[in-house]
Amino acid sequence: MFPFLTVLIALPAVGAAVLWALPTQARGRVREIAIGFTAVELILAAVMFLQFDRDAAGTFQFAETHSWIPQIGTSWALGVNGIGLSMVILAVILTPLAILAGWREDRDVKKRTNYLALILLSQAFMVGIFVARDVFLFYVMFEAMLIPLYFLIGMFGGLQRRYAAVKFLIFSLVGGLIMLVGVIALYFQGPGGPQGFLTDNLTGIDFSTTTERLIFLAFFLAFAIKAPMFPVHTWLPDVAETARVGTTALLVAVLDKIGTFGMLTLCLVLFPDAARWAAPVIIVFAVISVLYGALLAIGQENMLRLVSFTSISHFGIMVLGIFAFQQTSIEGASLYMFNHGLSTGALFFVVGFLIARRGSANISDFGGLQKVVPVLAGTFLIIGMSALALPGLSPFISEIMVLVGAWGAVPVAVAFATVGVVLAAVYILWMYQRVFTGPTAKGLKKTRELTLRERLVAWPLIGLMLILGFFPAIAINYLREPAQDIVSIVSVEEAGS
Amino acid sequence: MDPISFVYLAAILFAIGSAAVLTRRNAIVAFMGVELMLNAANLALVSFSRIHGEVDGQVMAFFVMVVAAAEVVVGLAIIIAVFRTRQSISLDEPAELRG
Amino acid sequence: MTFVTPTIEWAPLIPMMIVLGAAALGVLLEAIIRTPATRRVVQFILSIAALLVAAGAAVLQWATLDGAGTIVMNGMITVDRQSLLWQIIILLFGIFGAMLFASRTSAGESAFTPLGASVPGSQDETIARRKGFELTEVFPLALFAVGGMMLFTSVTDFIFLFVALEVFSLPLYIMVAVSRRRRLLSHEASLKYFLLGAFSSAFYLFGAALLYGATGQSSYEGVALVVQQTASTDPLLLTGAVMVIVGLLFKLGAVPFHSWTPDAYQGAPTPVTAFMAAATKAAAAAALLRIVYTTFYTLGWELSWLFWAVAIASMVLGTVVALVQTDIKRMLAYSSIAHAGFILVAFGGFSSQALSALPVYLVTYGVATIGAFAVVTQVRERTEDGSIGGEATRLGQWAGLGKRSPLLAGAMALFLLSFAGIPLTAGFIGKFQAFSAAIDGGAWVLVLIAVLASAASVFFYVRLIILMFFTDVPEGAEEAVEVDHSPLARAVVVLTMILVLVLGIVPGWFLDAANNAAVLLIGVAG
Amino acid sequence: MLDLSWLLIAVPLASAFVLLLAGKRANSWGHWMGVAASASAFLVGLIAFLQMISRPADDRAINVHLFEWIPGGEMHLDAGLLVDPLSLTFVLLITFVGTLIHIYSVAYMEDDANRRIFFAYLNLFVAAMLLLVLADSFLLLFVGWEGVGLASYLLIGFWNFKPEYATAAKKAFVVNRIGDIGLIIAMGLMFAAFGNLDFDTVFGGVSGASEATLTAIGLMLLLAATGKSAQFPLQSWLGDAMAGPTPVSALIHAATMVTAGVYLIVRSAAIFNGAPDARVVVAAVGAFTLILGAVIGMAKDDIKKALAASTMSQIGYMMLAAGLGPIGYAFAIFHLVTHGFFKAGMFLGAGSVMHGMNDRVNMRRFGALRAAMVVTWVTFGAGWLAIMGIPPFSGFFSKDKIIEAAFVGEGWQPWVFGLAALIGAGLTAFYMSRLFFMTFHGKARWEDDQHPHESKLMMTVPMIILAVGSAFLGLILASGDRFVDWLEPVTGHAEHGEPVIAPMVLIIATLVLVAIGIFVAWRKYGVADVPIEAPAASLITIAARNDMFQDSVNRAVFQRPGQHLTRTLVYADAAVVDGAANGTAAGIAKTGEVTRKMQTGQVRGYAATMLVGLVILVIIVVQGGL
Repeated sequence: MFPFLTVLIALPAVGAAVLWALPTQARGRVREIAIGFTAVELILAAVMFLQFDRDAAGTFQFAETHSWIPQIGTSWALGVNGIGLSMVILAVILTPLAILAGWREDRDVKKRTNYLALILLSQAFMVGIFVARDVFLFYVMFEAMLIPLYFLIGMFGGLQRRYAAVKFLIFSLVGGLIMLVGVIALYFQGPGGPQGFLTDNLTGIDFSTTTERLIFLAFFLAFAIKAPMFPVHTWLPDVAETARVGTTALLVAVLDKIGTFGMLTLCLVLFPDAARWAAPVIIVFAVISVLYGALLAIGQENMLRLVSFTSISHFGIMVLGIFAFQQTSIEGASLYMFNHGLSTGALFFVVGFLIARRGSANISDFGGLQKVVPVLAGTFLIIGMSALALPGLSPFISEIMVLVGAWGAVPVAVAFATVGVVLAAVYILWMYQRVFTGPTAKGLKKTRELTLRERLVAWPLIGLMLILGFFPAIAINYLREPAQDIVSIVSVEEAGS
Repeated sequence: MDPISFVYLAAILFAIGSAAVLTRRNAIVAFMGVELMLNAANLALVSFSRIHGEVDGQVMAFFVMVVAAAEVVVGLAIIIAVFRTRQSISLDEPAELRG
Repeated sequence: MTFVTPTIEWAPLIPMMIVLGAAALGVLLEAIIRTPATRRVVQFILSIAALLVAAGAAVLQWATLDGAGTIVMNGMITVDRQSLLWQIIILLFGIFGAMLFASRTSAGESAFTPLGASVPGSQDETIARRKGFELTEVFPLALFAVGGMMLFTSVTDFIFLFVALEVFSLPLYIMVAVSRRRRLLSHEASLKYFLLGAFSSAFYLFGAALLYGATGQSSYEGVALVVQQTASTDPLLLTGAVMVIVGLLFKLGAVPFHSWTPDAYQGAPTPVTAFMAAATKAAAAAALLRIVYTTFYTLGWELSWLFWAVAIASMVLGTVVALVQTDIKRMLAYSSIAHAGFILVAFGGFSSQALSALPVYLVTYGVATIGAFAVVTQVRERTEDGSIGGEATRLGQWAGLGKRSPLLAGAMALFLLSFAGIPLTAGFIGKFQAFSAAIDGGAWVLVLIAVLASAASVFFYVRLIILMFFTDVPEGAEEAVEVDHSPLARAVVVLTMILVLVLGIVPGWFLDAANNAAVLLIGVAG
Repeated sequence: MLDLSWLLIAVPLASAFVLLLAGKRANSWGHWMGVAASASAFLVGLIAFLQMISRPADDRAINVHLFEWIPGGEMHLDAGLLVDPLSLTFVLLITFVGTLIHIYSVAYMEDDANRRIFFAYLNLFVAAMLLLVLADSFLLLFVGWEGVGLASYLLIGFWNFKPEYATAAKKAFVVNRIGDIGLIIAMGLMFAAFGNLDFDTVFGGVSGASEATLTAIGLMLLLAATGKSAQFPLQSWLGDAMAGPTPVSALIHAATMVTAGVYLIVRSAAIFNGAPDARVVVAAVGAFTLILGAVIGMAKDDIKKALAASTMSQIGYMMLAAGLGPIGYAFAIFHLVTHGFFKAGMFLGAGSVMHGMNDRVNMRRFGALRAAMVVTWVTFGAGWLAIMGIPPFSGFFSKDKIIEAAFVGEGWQPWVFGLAALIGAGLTAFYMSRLFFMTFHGKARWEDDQHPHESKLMMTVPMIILAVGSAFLGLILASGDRFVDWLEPVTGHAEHGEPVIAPMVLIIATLVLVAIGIFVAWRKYGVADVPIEAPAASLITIAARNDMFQDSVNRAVFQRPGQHLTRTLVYADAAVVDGAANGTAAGIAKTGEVTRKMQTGQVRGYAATMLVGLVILVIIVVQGGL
């Protein structure tokens, strides 16, 4: 069978190499080449999506297992179930859009080449993480991905980019390295041997209680930082504020999903007892994240920071859904992972369009744009509405599935989390009001309307959100069975306890 | 005399040697402190050899002496090189490498 | 009392004999060949040839090793896969080292003073420089050091280990002193290194004497047997053991025996630093490994205190002080102290996995270290008359290096990432193995501290990357720094880069070798 | 046609999409397309209605399956419509009144450059509102619920270049969202208790649920309803919502959307039947709000705000009725329908007045408009009589039934609820008469530049139709209990309870109170001079003018503390949370600086370190631990 997954990982990496290998004078068309690679990637992923057997969405399909470093028990083991598939699709959709959104960012060809190559490289790792079926491989991708991202943040962006890049790296590494301890310890708990890191071989291990909890915490911390959850979230607003919008969009929309993805597919599956043990505390933090993120979003003056805080709030909802251990809430959370990607990606892009026009991300520098650029305003409003989970747009179904689904397990937490729904309306509409309504601000009378390129970035995402908003079944059919499997693992009480 | 006394003596010599290294500013004297420590070890080896009733320890002492001699050569060379440049063999003076 | 002449099995010693023989020959050649230029070429070829042949011989021995290995001279030396692997590793570092020693800047300057005996700044020095003198003695000295280190990894007798220790230390003391530039610092470094080295040798020797006194034995095996039989722990024995280990920890550069490291690393000629940093640590780790796992294994509980304390202290101190360094060589020195801590983490659990983990760790660390210092040799200040000057080791001078030389900056970034233990670089595999060994032994708390230190250490590695890539060359300083193109140093950079990547991505073959080497011919563990 | 009832939603929705995407080229025909979409929806609804009444009474609930919606493992929900008498009643009300208002708007919005967008939003609203009432599950209902909220937001803020209008729009949305918490939690409760969210499952499972659960669900639904229907304590947005163009106020903030809360409660009758405690709260909220709205209405000088207060008060009646349980459900809906006509008619009248008065709304500057705007005066008058419950106008039939039902029961409840309803009727008569007289009678108090004139035909015709409805609809529907019987399959059979006071006495009492109200208003505003500036007044009037200080209360209780909290958190996030991370980093660096000083460069110091280290290690090891 065609090794879809290996090719999906390799193709962007090759693309990056091609870009860097181009001689300087041949770099006039790097953007086209980069888009070309992502387009082929998108097509490949689409073909794979069509070939994916929906009725067996719970199993890992397109599986490949090659020996990699058998000495330490790791294999090049890939495969996707419905959840992984949705994440891969998200990654391949957003990457070309991110490139398109930043089309005019660089005048310097060398800089442009670096940027695009790094984006492609991160795409390779992103895909890799979501399809890894080997804990070691997952970890390697998880950490290696930091490097292109570090450079993306540190080399391109605003004044504080170096600080932000280091902060991002250190936060991620603290989590990642602690997870490494867990990864190693996990191996020794498992059957070992040349395939000792295969997730299959690590599922259902009979741990001692303490061991399981410690390893769980090691994994969870890394994912919580990545997600990011309160109180380890502070890197995100700083990064969002300073990094390029394309970078941030990919970071928040796709890469941060690794956090929730890892919780879902590793924490719950590998350490079900510990997950149950920790769930009450985690849910408290999830709810704090929901409210804290939303309140801070309201208090932000900078649109990029604002959007990043909204994500913290939304990630809280996902985590709540995951750790409620309900079929519906987990379906909702995994659906939310996808939808939030579309929504937040689009939100960052459109904020980027605004910044490109004003040269500032400060809300107070805007005002009354709706009269001048109604199409941009409308686009922004729709995307904003998706962030507050308005019905008809895809995030709604996922949010409601989490909240309604989790009620049976954790009613009090859900009750608090729903307050986030109100706050979401406040921060989105407050931003919209200050940017788009009222009298038109000075210097904005001649603001350019949304260009064709920008429409090509934003509207496909809106289209997807509408389609999935009205017909979420398209996605849910892929997530139901994986969720069922996870629930069946995590809800089995340990014998005798 | 009980041979163990020589071991105590060796320990005392070792202590004196290290005290010399710590307290003396003169590079040569400090270096002599090191040599004293090595010889304390030699004394210990020989004493233990005696205690155990075999000659192995004494043979070892010979090895150590040879090595110590080689060390003296290198050490003095370095100290002389420093002296020729600085006209001083104070250990405290060259302290530009720090922090 | 009869004296039995020992029968010596020469065959297993061949690699060492080749290196030490070539060293002796090199000394002879110093006397015979008069022209400095020719001498340099001949010495270089001789060294490389000797090292390569020795490496070949070692590999051949590895391949044809009969059983577990050979005990030479009644247990004075043990040649088994473990020692052969270490020998090969040290030879590899030696080859890289020799290449760096021979490398010259585009202005034709080597890293060493033309005349070691000349007083810095004196007339003699100027004349020597003008006449094109070359300090080619460094090649035989390096060969002696390599030979001594090889011996160090194979010796299984406490007294003989002292001899090997001095054989490789004494040449290093001298090599540290012969820098071409900043000779005062070089002298100072050498003096400190020597005095402290001798001081620690004395610790070691006295410890060995105490061990002999406590057990009546001087071979590892002999001491081990007594240690195993002694039910109660004898203070004399323990004191001896600690002193012996401290002697080795000094060479490893672990806290609190680390003080020489930053000074010696900074003052020494950079090629020497490169060689010393990689090879000394490897040799020390090898010897420590063998001693701990043959002799003191049963003292695991008592000694674990020592290893934990020293490991934590090294990681923490190395990391926090490296954070505030402004000189690259010094920063790397403190980083090496932290790495000494990571090395000791592998001992933390007294797991037999350390036997395979440490060679991996030391190779990955050593290769990146040599590579990093090789990069340092090529980033130069420009003198006022426009020619290439000394190395630009102040961090600020590296700003914008990514624009000046993407290759060097990229290589440096790779080495730094490897130090930091980022996956897909060799350093990650090394750390993974070392931490695995510790966790296997149950020392996960130690590993937790280690990973936190690792994370903190990223601060300073990354700071250099920021300077190289994210910072523009300061206004007006465009001309102050020059990237040198010396083919040999470049070759070292490229080779080490390739090795870092290969060991990071497909390390299987080397892990196999390390696993094969994880058996000690004599020993309690493994 | 019943199977095609999805067209009801699809047609206006499609029209809205087309209008939004078509851009300026739709300027010439966009409004007509909007009207056509609404009208065709009405047509579909009418045909469906005709088909429905041809069916036997016990077979009047048709489920229309649309598509697989949420195929989750546990939450398995399909999108479907429930066409039954209740939803059809709403369909007809929404599409009929909606279409009239669409037509009215063609003329009303003639001068607005963005008229097509206005129609897009109106269509969007119609689609969402129809979805709300036709949904066959709480979740789909919620979709419509939010959809009308969005449309309301967009329409209130239609002229959002005025900052206060933009604020009003946001306020409406946010306050509604607070109510949404209730609906979300209610759904959570239902899902946990019944396993799904469709009406069949939920209502079918009611008998197995504990009363506590049902009460909780009921209260949460009430919370949702208070938000959408501007009931206490979430009433504050409605007055501000008058910022929207007047047709919007007529359609959304009088006739349809604001009554969605009542719909929700009546629709959930099965739940409230099992939760009497929750019902009492519903009734109490309704009773309180009806008085509150009336009091506010008495003090308002802004014609639209006065009408808005009146809407609040009237919905209070409906809520009260719904809270009475089976005896009240049908009357709640009845009043809702008649109110939809007369209030929409009055709003359109107000719009007509504003049109003639250059968009001024201050009634103190009106007066004697009767002559200039005869049609408006007459149609408005019909509405005025209807709302006061003057027989035989429609309000009489609907409201009187509620007052009567409110007096049914035992203990304190009939007295409290009944008296509230009764007094409310008197107050209503006063404030509506005040409004009517201030606007159309008395002396002209116009500003100099005013030239009041009657509006165009396109505006007056809808007003006339609504006026006719206001006049006769009640009579038609009430005769033979036609309407109550029609709703019976949904609301259940309304047991006729005996009020604690004889019905006849109640009718007379009501009419007397109404007459007093009219009389007082006539004396004060019809005969006497109305001061142009609002005179100093009693505390209660000042409070009423300021909406009972609801905004101040909200500001003091929620907004200010919220802002403080936000500001504190922003600060704390930087100083404490992030500060912890940065502080750790700084601490490590500081440690480095300090530790670095230990590397003195003095070789003797190094040697001392080594020796001390050795000694310590020896002690540790020999001691066997620290």
